[in-house]
Amino acid sequence: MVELQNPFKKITSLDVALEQLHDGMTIMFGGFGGVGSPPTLIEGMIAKNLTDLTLIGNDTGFPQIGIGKIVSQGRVRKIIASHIGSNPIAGRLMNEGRLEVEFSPQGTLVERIRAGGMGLGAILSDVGIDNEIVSAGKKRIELNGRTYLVEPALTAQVSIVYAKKADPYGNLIYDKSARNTNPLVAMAGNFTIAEVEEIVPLGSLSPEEIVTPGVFVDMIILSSGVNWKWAWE
Amino acid sequence: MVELQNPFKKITSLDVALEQLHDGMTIMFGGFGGVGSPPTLIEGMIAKNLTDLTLIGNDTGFPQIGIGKIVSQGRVRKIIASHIGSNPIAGRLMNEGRLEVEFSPQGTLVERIRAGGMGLGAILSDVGIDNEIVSAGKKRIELNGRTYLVEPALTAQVSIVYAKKADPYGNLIYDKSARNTNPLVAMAGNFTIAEVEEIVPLGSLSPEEIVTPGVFVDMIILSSGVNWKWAWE
Amino acid sequence: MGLNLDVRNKMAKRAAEEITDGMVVNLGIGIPSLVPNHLPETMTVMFHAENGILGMGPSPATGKEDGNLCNAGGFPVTVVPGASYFDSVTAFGMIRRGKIDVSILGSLQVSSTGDLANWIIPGKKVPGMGGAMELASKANKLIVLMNHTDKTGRPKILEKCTLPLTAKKCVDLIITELAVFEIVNEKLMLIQHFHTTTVDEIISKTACDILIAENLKVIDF
Amino acid sequence: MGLNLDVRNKMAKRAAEEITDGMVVNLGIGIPSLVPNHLPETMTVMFHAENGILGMGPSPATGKEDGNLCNAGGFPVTVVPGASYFDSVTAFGMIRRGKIDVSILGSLQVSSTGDLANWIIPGKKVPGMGGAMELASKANKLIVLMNHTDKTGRPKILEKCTLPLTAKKCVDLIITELAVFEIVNEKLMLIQHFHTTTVDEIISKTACDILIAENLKVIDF
Repeated sequence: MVELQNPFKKITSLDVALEQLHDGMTIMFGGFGGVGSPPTLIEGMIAKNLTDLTLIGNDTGFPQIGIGKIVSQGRVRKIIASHIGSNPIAGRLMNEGRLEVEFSPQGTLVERIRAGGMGLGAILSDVGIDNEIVSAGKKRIELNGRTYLVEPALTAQVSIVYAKKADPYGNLIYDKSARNTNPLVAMAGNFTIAEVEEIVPLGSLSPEEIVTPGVFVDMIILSSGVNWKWAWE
Repeated sequence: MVELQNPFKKITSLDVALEQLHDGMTIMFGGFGGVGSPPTLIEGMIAKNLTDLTLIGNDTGFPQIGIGKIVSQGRVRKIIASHIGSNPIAGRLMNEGRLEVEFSPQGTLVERIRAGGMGLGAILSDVGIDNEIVSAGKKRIELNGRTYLVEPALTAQVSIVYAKKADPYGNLIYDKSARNTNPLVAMAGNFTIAEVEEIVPLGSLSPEEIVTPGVFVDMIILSSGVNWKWAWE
Repeated sequence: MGLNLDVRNKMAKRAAEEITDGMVVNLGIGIPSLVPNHLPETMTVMFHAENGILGMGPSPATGKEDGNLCNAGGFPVTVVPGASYFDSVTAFGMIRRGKIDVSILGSLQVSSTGDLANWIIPGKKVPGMGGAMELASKANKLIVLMNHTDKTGRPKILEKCTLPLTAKKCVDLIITELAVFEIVNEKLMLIQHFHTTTVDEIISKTACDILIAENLKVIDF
Repeated sequence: MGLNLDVRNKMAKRAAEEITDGMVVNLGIGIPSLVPNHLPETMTVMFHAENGILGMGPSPATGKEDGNLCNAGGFPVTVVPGASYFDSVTAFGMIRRGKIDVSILGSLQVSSTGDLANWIIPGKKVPGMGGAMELASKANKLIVLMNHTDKTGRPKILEKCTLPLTAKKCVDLIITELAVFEIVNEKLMLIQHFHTTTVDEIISKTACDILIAENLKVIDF
């Protein structure tokens, strides 16, 4: 095995990465229905017994898939997501008052995450403006004769993402539809940990193909691979 | 020469593309200091004698480079841009009252263009909030104890962009720093014309490498190549 | 009261007639996912997924699935020539910008004015809206494919939805196992029905006034 | 009253001392563009360009220029291993999100409290702000590299800027052909000066109060 150079000191072990995560934190995760969620970090978070978390991400996965594994164990105080339908345990915890769920329309949610990553304060959208749950507590603005909701940017103390390849600077490329929310989540973390299938030498990714520039990535760990069975299997 | 299939009827000639452009229109253009601006469409617009245009783009290029060629000829009534410093003719026309210039900070301008392309109403940014020119006429919003400007989305009747390759669906890839504002401008046009260096068969671009999905592109023409001398030449 | 596959396929077949060459189409889970089976093979349609795919192809053969290539429902797909992958924010940009020609969704209820209620049953099922609000309010044509009545036989097409709305005045066409309705200018019009039912049955199972098209057609498949 | 290359290079050399291994740095046009020449070759610095490059390398050899690989000033560049291309919106996201460790800009005026005025001379020069407002207000450290006085000999460091501001209280360090000032808590402090000048000369050419550092150093290159 070729020893990888680590000039930016971003490549590290799961254990060192987990030192960044603590009880009560706000953590943003990449993935869509579990696809593209970082399995090794999720397993590590469970092993570390993290609790009282606030999570931000597209959905609650399935009970034994993706972030669902953490949600199902009651380790989450609150989640901001667009749906929880594929994880009945999340629905039960919510109905029992043990899990607070803030619903955001999917496209609005990812724009809010992106806005956080891009250093903006909010975006204006008219999606869900007639909906009392979506619009609750949100400011409204008239602009050119139309009314919009002010949808505040979202950031997190730590973001965890899953990618196909990283170089030592943290430049990331993704695999097919496992890209989904990962590039947005990667930007929105105040500290971002990327779990990747492969770490390649600096210069071996083309500058054209890089999806997430490494400046948004603080730490890189190698993935042990997906350790759950997909719903369709 | 292999005859290219044209199943989406997007591939056409310069002449047909120019039928989309008329006096008095609002046209958005890709490029940054002329790099990545579509030379053949610009030449065609001049040959067509278009006038009274409203332009939206990063800058006014140089007098004989990029969109600057059109601006220098007094064909533009108004431009929304972040700077005009590299084109002294634009500055003179402005000081003479013959060219209205709306300045937007560069990062705000591209976010406004992107917001238009993404169907959002506006973005909230605090950049330039202390600046009377940037903040003039814009709403302010308090959010989480900070004040932001409401920066309205920008769209255009037609967008013109420059890319390295297109397939017949209009999927685009760009070349190095000639990418710049093009992917954003491509999305923000109500009708988008892509001038490209090469048209390749459907399926020959990897789904991973596509920067602008073809759904944002309405028309594709082959470029005759850059026909100006760069400032550094 | 699930519908059998034959009936569901007939609904999907009818929905497929709304799709023409070159369209960009988003399909919800359930019956809408059957629609592609009823399109001519020569037709070029770009299927869109909210997670970040444009240009989905048929399901892969068993054993050929790729866990990193799934649609928004989490099921394995393939891609066609001309497909692209992008992040979810771009996928929703396409929806908000009006690039989706046809969106075909399931629903819990639809009102006669085209209101859609398909995201929550208060106190019971709380799936969340996912991408339904964007699709409902921004797709150029919104088609609802659903059972005519709910499990207990109650009409799902109503004067006014009783469940929380996903979006107002957004539905253009309703296709059930009984009939096809167009909603134009906030008026519900019966335009076609399957040969297995009658106008009287449709009226009795619909909880609002219905206009009947002059050229009412019977679907013979 | 342009400065000769030797003087400009000394200013750039001093600015280079502010850069450490692994930093992300944005350089403006003019004197700031000379800074990379003064960094050790072994140092890994990622140079950022607003048009959409992270990881710019040295200028290409004559004849090796690529019209599609230019910095934000329009001049040909190269890239280093680990570089990436992206659109301008992402380039500014990096700036707004605080990912730029050091930004080095020229300026027309700087106030003693760190206000920057470098984008417009009303009625005369109207270049526009370009990306200067983002860089000025969001870079973690903002260094101004400029002539100490303007063409007519008037001070460019003032109690209060007379030209329209680019951003308020944003400048951290000023380097001129005479001296280096730190601005901390809205106070201007002379911390170093070149060996070619004196404190008296600096005071006479600066139009505001100056604190003098206890350990004031003389730059001996």
